[in-house]
Amino acid sequence: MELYLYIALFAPLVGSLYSSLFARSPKSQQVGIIASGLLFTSFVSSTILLTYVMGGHTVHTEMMTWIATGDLYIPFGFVVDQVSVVMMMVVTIVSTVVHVYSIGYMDHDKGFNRFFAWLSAFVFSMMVLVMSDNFAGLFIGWEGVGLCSWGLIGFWYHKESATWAANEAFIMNRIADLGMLIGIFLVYWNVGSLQYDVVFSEIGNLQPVIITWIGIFLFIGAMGKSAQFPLHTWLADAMEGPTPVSALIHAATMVTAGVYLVVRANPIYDLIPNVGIFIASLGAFVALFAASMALVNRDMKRIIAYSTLSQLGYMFVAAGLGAYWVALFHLMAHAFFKALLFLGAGNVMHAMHDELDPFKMGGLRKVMKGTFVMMTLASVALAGIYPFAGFFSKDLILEVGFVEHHYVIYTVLLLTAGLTAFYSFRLVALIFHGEERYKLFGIHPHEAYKFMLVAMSPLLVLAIIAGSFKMTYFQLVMNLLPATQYHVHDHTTFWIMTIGTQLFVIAAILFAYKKYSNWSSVPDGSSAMEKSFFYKLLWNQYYIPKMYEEIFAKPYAELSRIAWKQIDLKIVDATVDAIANGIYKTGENTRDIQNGNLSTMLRWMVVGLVVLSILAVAFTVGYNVVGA
Amino acid sequence: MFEAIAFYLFAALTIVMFTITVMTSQALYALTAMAAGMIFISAFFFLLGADFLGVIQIIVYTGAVMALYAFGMMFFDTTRNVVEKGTNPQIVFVLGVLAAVMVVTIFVAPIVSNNIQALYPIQENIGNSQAVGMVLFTKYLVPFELAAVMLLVAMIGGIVLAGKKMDKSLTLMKEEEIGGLDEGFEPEAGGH
Amino acid sequence: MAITLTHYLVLASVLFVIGLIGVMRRKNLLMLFFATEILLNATNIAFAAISHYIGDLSGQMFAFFIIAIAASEVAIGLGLLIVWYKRTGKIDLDQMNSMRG
Amino acid sequence: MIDHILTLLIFFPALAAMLGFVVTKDSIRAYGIAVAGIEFLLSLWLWYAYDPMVSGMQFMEAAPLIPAFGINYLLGVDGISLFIIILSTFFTLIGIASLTEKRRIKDLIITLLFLEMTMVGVFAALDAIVFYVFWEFSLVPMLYIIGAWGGPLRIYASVKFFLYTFTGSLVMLVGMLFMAYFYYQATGQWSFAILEWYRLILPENFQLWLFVAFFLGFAIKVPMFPFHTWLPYAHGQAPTIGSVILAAILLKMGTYAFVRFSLPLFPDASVFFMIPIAVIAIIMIIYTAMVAYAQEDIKQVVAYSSISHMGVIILGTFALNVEGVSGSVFLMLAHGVVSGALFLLVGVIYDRRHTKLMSEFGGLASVMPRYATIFGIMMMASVGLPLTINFVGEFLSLLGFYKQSHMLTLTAGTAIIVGAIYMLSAYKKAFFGNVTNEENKKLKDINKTELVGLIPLTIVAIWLGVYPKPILEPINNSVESVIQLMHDKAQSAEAKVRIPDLSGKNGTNTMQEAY
Repeated sequence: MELYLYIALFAPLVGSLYSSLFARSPKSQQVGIIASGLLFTSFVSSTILLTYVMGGHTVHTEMMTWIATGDLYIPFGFVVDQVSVVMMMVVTIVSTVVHVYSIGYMDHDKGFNRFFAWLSAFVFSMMVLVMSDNFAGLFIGWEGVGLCSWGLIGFWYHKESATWAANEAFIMNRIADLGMLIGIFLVYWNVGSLQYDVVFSEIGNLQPVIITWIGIFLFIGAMGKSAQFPLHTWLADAMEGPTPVSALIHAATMVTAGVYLVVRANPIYDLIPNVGIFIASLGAFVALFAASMALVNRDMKRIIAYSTLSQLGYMFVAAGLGAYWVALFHLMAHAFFKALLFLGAGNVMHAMHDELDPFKMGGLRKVMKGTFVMMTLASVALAGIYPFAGFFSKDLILEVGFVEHHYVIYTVLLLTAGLTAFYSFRLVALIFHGEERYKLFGIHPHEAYKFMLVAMSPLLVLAIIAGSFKMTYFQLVMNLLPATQYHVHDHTTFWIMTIGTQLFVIAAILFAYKKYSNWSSVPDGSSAMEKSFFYKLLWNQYYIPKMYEEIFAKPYAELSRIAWKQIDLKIVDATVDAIANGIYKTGENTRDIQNGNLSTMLRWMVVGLVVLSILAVAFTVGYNVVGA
Repeated sequence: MFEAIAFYLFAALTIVMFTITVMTSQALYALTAMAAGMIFISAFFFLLGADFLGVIQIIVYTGAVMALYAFGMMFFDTTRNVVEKGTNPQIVFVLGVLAAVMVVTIFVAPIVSNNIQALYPIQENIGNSQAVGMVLFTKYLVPFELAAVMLLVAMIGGIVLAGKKMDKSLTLMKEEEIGGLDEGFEPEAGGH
Repeated sequence: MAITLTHYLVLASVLFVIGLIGVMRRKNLLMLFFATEILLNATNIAFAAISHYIGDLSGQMFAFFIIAIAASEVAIGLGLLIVWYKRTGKIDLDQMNSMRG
Repeated sequence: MIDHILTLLIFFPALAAMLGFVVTKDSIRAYGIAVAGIEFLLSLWLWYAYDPMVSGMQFMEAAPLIPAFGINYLLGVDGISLFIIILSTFFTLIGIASLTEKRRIKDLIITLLFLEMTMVGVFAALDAIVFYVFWEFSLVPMLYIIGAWGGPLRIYASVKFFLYTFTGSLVMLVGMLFMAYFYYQATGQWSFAILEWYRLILPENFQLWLFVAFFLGFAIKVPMFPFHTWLPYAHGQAPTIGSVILAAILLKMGTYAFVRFSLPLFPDASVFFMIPIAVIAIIMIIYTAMVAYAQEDIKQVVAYSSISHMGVIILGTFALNVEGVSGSVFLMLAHGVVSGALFLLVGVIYDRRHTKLMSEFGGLASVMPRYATIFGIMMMASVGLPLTINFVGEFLSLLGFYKQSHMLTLTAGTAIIVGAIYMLSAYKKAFFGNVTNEENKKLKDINKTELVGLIPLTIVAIWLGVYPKPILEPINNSVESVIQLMHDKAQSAEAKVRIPDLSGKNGTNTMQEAY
């Protein structure tokens, strides 16, 4: 089995290295095909591992030593257990689909080969992240995906906004990574090891306050990767990258790494329910917060990005409340339909020549049938309509909130579910229904390549049926995660809740359709709604990016300039130069003593004599006083 | 009592003589006063039991050194008043007194604390000259020889420096000729 | 009223001060030499006195060497003085400024 | 021959440099490469013959110089110095091989070979006087390199460099002399042998004073804030090769000396000064990172980033535990590789455009993709991405210091943030965006000569990031013995607690065995 483990892990790396060999050459189709093929190999190996793990086994292997010094021992160790195998499946499935899709999507791009090098490298990092058997290995993957995300967001490096967004993402993630790093340090100095099995078996022996700190710092790391408030701004900006990147990294896999971390570290978080509550509350807040921003946005990809953010909030609610398997399940289901949504959006973008404003589209249903169906179904899944995947995972989170008696969280999540349905279908309605507003801009949309649609179809299927795996999945992960069933015991309440939620969501969908399916004009900022305070607030993302710019970025730049021009050059360096100049000046001035006039010299000699005598007296007297 | 009288007498005389040496504007007065002062100083040496040193003081200083100065002065115009340009006498005085006080303190302080021990104690049964000779030719032999060599060097140096062109009489020569005596050097001033 | 070491030392320092005043006052090189002789003699008295009161001959030894040095100094100094006088016709200190830095 | 390999390593380049005077100008380059290559192979042989399991000094050589004062020609290497020696020979080779300088190349190569002698000498010396002599000698070739091949302000920069570092090392010399005097008082014999000094247990107040004396010499060399201002000038004016050697090797002398002298000689003082020095290190890290962010000249960015990274090294050194000190020693190597490579890279663009201002560039990624790739890898290494060489060192240094202070490490950890900020923004300014400057449109991508230097560095940067064990293991063994020595010598209760006791561990050599 270890062979499959290594194949699953290193096939993407091989693909990446192979592609990077051609990074300089003009586009060649085979690069994409080989990279995709290798990804598929990885997927197949993961599937084999899945069946193996379902048999009740786990694979744990240690490739070689990485860092060993003092008491610290960090190997390149990999583990395939019930949790990581689920992640591996998600990652390999989505990335295989995205790879194949990208062959079509990046067809006309100069950096075709380079794109695959980055993309496969990302998959490799993600695999390291999920398969590692220790925190340091996790951190490798953690930073690795950050790097690839940087490279892919800034893939079109000639675009100022893209490179800016890439840097923003990297730096924001770095802030969180610091928290993660501190968490790792805490674990090491208190447990003496970074191996999951050792840490989790000994974590109970620590003082509660230390466990709390560990939990907090690790979660700070998770907040950055999963773009939780207040480190969320990078995710929306990250949409500057090519759309397959958004689908793979910023929807399905990388951003869920934070959730994975919390799920993986469940023995730690089990011991600190207070932190769990905080996580859940933050998650609920982010769910609503992000959904509200998605309501008014006019950038197709950003809307989906906010939706991702919102769903990540859901996952954190589940994880924070101790329902780790629910979080992981929603992670999986979300990966499928969100990736599908993004890839659909990619098709639309292609068709619309990179136009992103859904108000400038409309009526695309006729030209892009396949995409239309897929995006609609993905949105339905996202909204959580029975029997799509979202229903099983998302409603379960609502139930978790209810069962755990966190009614505020429950209410917030319920409200958010409505908002989600609304903005998802606002998008669908604006893009595919109504008048063909794009004609005003002289665009002639066309459907994407057939094989791209075919490539997307596995995601479609999974988005529809993923819910039916629920019990199998539960059986699988209960080996590793707390196997709590979240059932509303009272049947009446259960049915009221379920049906009520469904009705609420459907009402939201219908409202969205009603409002937007016959939209005819492109808003120009003149309508009353667009002038209202709330609209502006949401439109400007609560002014948070602006605030960050004003509070952090600009002062930092200004402070840096001051540090250089004022402090470094004018104080530190000037002091040094002043000392040097002082010595030099002393020389210049005392030159006059050497004016060659002997009687002046004699006089100085007398002065010297007197000074020396005074010194001698002082020392002698001092010596006698002290000595006596 | 005798010692005290002698000390105060000679002290007063020495101070007066040296003050004249320093203050007078006549070179001859200065020379004479100093020679007298030297002799008075030798009296202190006798008082202190350093007979040999006293004799040396008279012979070497008053005999040799003063004679040398006297010869030296023949070269210069000694009849003329020595004109000193104004320096601030107050500063001079204050500095000098200060220095003196310091020196006194330096010398007295260790004695007060009784830190000094005799390395070569004066033996009571032998005379000063003998004792001096014993120490000088045993412990201080090398410095003594060095001093001898130094004196020799000084002597030769003095002769060479002063004795150059002794065959020419500077007093009888004209100023231009004096100026031309040193080849390679430009005389800076045209005499007096 | 016995004469103590302090008496001698005070005398020596008074003489030394006189010498110092001379050193600072004099511009005529020859007179300056006289002043230095006074300095040396003042020290000699101090040495001899200490030697006597402590009962150690080393002080006298130093006095001897000082006398020897004084003699040498006069010999060389006068020699130089004469050479200088031959060259410039003056022995004024203020005009010896060829060592100006 | 293996018995005298260190002597050979030190004096072979110097002799070869002497011979270099008779080599013709056309063949001097090949000659230089050959000499540096042989030297590098010799140092590899040293590594091969080095027994990683022994933590003490190996290949010791001794010859009396001034026996009356206990000054001897003592050489030896342990895990701490071995790799810095190899780094020195490696960088000299790379520097000469990828030399693009045209002016007076013969003089330059001879100077470089002399410099190599002094560098190896510093790291191999086990006698304080020999160490000091090489330490000071190393200034001269560098002074010459900056002063003769530098930019317009070169005289100012080189004099500043020389006087500044020289002043510091004079204070250090006083410390050394006092140390030897103290040894004399304690044992009745003079000795400047470092290993014999190790055996001394100094009273705490002496330790404090001596520590400060040594500290000044080392801190200026490192350079620690606020003694760092000579470095930007030196880097700004030095030719590429000068900057490379300066950043890669010469700065390491300071941090190496901390590990070699300050820690084992003054364990109590090290503990006493740990927090103040950590604060200085943190100021170095954050403050210089900010200054780096404000720079307009890409070389200055790299120069200030050097200072920032040196702060992490200092922090690791004063973690006073095996993790931190091993990490800092490893980071010395890592930073050598990475900053050396970055300076080489800056040199590449300077050769083409004769400017280092970032505003002159922009969009280079599309004109010089290969260059941009290597620069990107090195930048990421500098930022401390896992699986690159820097990460191992930074991680261990911070990890080690975390044991001593949580808050300070948290603050110092911002290094990974601020480091990313200035590096990424510099990279963005120079490489991303559209090509706006006409002159940049026809720039040639990196050529073979330049690749000769950069490819090995890139390989090393990644190889040691993935598999640091061959280097980390000998370092670890030697550091363990240093830490144990410190623990055994420590007197104050705080020091006993702060410096871990390793004697219970298997395979750890105690003080007597090690030295």
